[in-house]
Amino acid sequence: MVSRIATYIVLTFVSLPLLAAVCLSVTDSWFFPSFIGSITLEHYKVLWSGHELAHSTLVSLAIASTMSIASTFIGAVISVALHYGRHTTPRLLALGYFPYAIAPVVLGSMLQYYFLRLGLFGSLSGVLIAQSFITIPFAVLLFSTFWSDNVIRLSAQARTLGASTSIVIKDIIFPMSKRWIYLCLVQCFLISWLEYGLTRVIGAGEVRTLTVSIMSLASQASISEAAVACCLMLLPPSLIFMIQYRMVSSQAHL
Amino acid sequence: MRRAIKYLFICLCLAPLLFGVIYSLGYSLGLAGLLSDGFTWDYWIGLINSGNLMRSTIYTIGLGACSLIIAVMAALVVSWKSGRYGVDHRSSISKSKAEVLILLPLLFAPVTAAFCWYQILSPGGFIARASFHLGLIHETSEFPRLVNDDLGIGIVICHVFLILPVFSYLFTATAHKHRLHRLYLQSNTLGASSWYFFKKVYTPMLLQKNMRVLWLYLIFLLGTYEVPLLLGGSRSQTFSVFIADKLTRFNLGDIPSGYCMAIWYTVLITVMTALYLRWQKSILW
Amino acid sequence: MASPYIRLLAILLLLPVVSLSCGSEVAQSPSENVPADWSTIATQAQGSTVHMMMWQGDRLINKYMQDYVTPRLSELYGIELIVTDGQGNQVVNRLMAELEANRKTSDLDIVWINGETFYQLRQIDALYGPFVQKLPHADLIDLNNPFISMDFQQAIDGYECPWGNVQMIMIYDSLQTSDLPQDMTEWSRWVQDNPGRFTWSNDFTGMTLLKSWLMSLADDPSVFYGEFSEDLYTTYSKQLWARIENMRPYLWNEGRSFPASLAQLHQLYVNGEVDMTMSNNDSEVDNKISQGVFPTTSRAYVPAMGTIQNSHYLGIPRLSDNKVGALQVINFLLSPEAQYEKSQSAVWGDGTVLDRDRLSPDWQAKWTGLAQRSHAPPREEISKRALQEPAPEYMIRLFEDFRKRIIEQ
Amino acid sequence: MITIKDISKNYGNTVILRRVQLSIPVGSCRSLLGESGSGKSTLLKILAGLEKPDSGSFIYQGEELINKPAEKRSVVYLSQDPLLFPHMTVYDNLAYGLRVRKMPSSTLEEKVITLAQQIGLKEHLKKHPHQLSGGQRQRVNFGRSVIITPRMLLLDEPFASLDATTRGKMQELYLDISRKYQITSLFVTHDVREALIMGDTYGILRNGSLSCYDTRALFIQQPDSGVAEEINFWKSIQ
Repeated sequence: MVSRIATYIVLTFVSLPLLAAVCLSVTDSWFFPSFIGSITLEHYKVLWSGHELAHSTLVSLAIASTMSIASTFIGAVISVALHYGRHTTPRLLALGYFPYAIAPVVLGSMLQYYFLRLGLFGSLSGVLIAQSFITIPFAVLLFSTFWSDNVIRLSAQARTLGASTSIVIKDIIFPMSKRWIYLCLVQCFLISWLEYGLTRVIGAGEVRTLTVSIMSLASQASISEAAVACCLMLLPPSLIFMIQYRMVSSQAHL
Repeated sequence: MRRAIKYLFICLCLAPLLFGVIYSLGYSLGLAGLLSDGFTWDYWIGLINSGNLMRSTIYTIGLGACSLIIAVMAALVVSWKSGRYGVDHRSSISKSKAEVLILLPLLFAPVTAAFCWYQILSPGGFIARASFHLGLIHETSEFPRLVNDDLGIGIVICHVFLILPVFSYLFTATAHKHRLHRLYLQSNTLGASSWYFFKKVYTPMLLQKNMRVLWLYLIFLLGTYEVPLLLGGSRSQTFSVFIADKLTRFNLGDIPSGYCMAIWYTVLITVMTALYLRWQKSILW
Repeated sequence: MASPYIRLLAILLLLPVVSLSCGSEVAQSPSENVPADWSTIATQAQGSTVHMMMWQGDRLINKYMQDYVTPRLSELYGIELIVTDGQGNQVVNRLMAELEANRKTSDLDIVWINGETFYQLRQIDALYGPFVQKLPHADLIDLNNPFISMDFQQAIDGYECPWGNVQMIMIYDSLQTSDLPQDMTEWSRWVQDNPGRFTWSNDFTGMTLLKSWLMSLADDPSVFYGEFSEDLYTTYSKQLWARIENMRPYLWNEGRSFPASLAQLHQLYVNGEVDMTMSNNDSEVDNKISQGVFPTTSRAYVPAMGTIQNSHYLGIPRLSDNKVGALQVINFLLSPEAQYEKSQSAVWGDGTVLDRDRLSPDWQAKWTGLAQRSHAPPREEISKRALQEPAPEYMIRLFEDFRKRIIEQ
Repeated sequence: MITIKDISKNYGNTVILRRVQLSIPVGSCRSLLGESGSGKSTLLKILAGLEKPDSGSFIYQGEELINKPAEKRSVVYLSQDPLLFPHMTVYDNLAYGLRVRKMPSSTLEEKVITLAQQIGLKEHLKKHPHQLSGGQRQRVNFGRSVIITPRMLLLDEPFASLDATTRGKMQELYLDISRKYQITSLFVTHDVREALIMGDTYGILRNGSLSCYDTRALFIQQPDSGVAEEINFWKSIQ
């Protein structure tokens, strides 16, 4: 009985914010003490009429997709260079933790000067470069878990059978690392999608991703619009999560 | 080619940090910046004397540690429940649904979570409204302050929300990997109660196995920005809020002290990360 | 193996130092050769792109820019206006960083500024000017009005162009509150009678209230006009802090914290946590009601002690490389057409800076027929209780001391 | 003739291989007896081109191979656990070396099927490695190496992980096939009996130094070959 109650408390705790976001996104005139104001879909409708939030969503999607693909590709290239045919020193990989550990907003503030000098401040390319400081080391770290002893020996085996490096990468490394590539694509997408600090500082308000919009809407007390933005933010991760869940459970049935 | 890529990786990891620290150091010592008049320690001395350095450090670490401890305790209970120790395996609440639900916070960006919790916890928020309708309070001022308070209760709640699923999953997986179920049965046959096992075996074992991950999360928590920005009080500021605030305040003379704090924070994080890596090394290398 | 790493590390360490030392040369501003006559300016501005940074914290203001100004500019002059978000302090931060980075040109062509932002941008010499007299529509500006020609006691000197004029108001719910405090003494009493029902935001607006209080403590508020006086500040701020200290236990959350922004204060008001909110824009109450944010019973008033009336302005960064475009845009924003549109309370409700007597009869007639706002007293009435903005140092000092003496205690 | 001269390898101060010399007539097999840690795996990796020696040469029919990359040597390394490509079928695994060499698919198919028949895996061509038994996997591994008729085959205790019966069968199969395909090989094992069964000539690797014995008699006489102990054991239980 106690355990059931505890479980329900935890489950309520984790689902409250979702409920709040959904409720607020369909409410108008949310004055105390009414629990839910008048229900309306008005805040969603404006999305179709070229509202700023629709723009933000597209910007966020574009940045996150670019980051996801580019970081995975660059991370994979670096990973191959570091690991292919040899065992890399973990010391080198350890460097990858540093940009990841520091708060993005602080990193952005400290780098603002250089971005300005290079003319990248307040531009999309600046934001992409800034985010890659986090996503590329992350991708390299993630791919480093792929290079098991078995993979290294299998590629050596293929080489002695006559396969050149490029063929080994195409025939052995690539097919075997598909799961890592998928994971890396997803994770880099999410890192970029959820990122606020660097984008705010380096984007200088000119690159308005969804997170930046939520923050500014929240500080303007435009509650309903911020809630709509929150719901939009939740969509892609939910989709990814559902696909992953499907995949895992369908594998379990095999 | 390979060597070039290797150096590229090193640059990518170190250059942003080094460049940032050098510029900040220049600024904080009066060597860079439009209003600088040459070398001075004044900004550092000022920051230390104002007590802001100590205050921010204690406040940030305190908040991080509190969030971590509460999240860990909750996650231990959750993983214990989902492991069904001492409970019939065909137990009531559908296992998969509950376990999927607990992962829900993973979908949230910190800024989303902070916004939602603000709307839930503020004196005009959902809980306050519910309390009003239940007759627990009669006006908003009777509702306890949970957001923008000096203790950072709202921040801690939001942090716990964000990291709870990670730890729950981690603990469940570790328990599974180390077959704690078997140990549990073993300990049962030796006459230990479930509680005793939870206290003396389960908790210490999981904590010990995951100490490094906890440390890493503490590092991350010291750098959160969006959550304290939206939910924090006006009296104490975490590192990142303090830095961002000083750098964009109207008083241009405040900028160097923001950079001082940025350096102090970076050094702290670098040392903590280095410790983490050394720790990892002693186990793995 | 170790030596190449060390070499690399040395390069990494040296590069930023080198780039820092390069930054110490004097920044050259781009061609100052803005043509003297307006027709050349207008021709050159045709078809260019203008970047404007402004506070985008209000839905109606954004709408005005997006749905009215931008299309009109492209229609009339083929100018593409790109508006980006940034408050006053961010504008200063941005332009300062550009100067520090020794940039040849700025990313911004127009900035929306006032008060201490203007003061600081002048301090770091980030503004282009004087330019106001170049604008054809400058003739229409009511420069005799000290509330327009002086920005925080600092003459604008043509370095920023007036855009709109507003006065601070207090907002309350007419259903809840009837006895409205008129000066600081009444306020102290009112707060004691209504414990926990009042606070102000720790930002520009909140400080403007403190400033109004500070000035009302003197018998004649006009002693605060003119340059900053340390003695004056010390004398009256001491009284101010003492009074606030007495008030503190009766403030919202017992004065232990203050909302960080006006938006948060608005939300406290909407949630019924406090009885009053405030705004630097006297049309805010009508705006917010029409957006469904404030309850329809909300009203605005100006206390008898007076509140600060001020103007907000448009400036051109010294490093802007499209000054002609910026001039054309600013000239348009000053036009009777754009000013009229902006002053309708359903659009923005921003007070005009134009002198109505100088307008053409058509425009005068149109302006007279302008629908009055319904929830705030008319502008003519409240401007009788208007105080001028004191020098920017007062604001900066109030900010600092408020943090030190009240928040951190 | 394959001639290996003066191959040395050090890791820091640790000597792994000390001036290793050896020769194998084409088409024959030299067994190499070596305990783990004797440097045998390093030697094989150097010959396969997966590691660089500090010095030495590796000459095949007068051609120096030591500086060639692994994929150009046609020297195949066969390890203890069959390293089959997990994402490919048995057929694709067997065909791999031929595909890399861009052999036309008709000849390729014929070759693969013939070989599959010879190693008894014709029925399993469509399976994936995880569906096979340990012995079957090792047969695929072996077939995959033989099919490209390499210049030399390097076997690193290939049967060590198999049970005794399978092991015997595999030894027979190997002898059979290697004769058919005229394979030159270096067979490393720590089992004396296997060394005797598989090899035409012999050698013992001790702490990085190699001694070669070109006849069975010379090999048996060596006190540390372990042959004497083996004989004594069988005698003692009679």
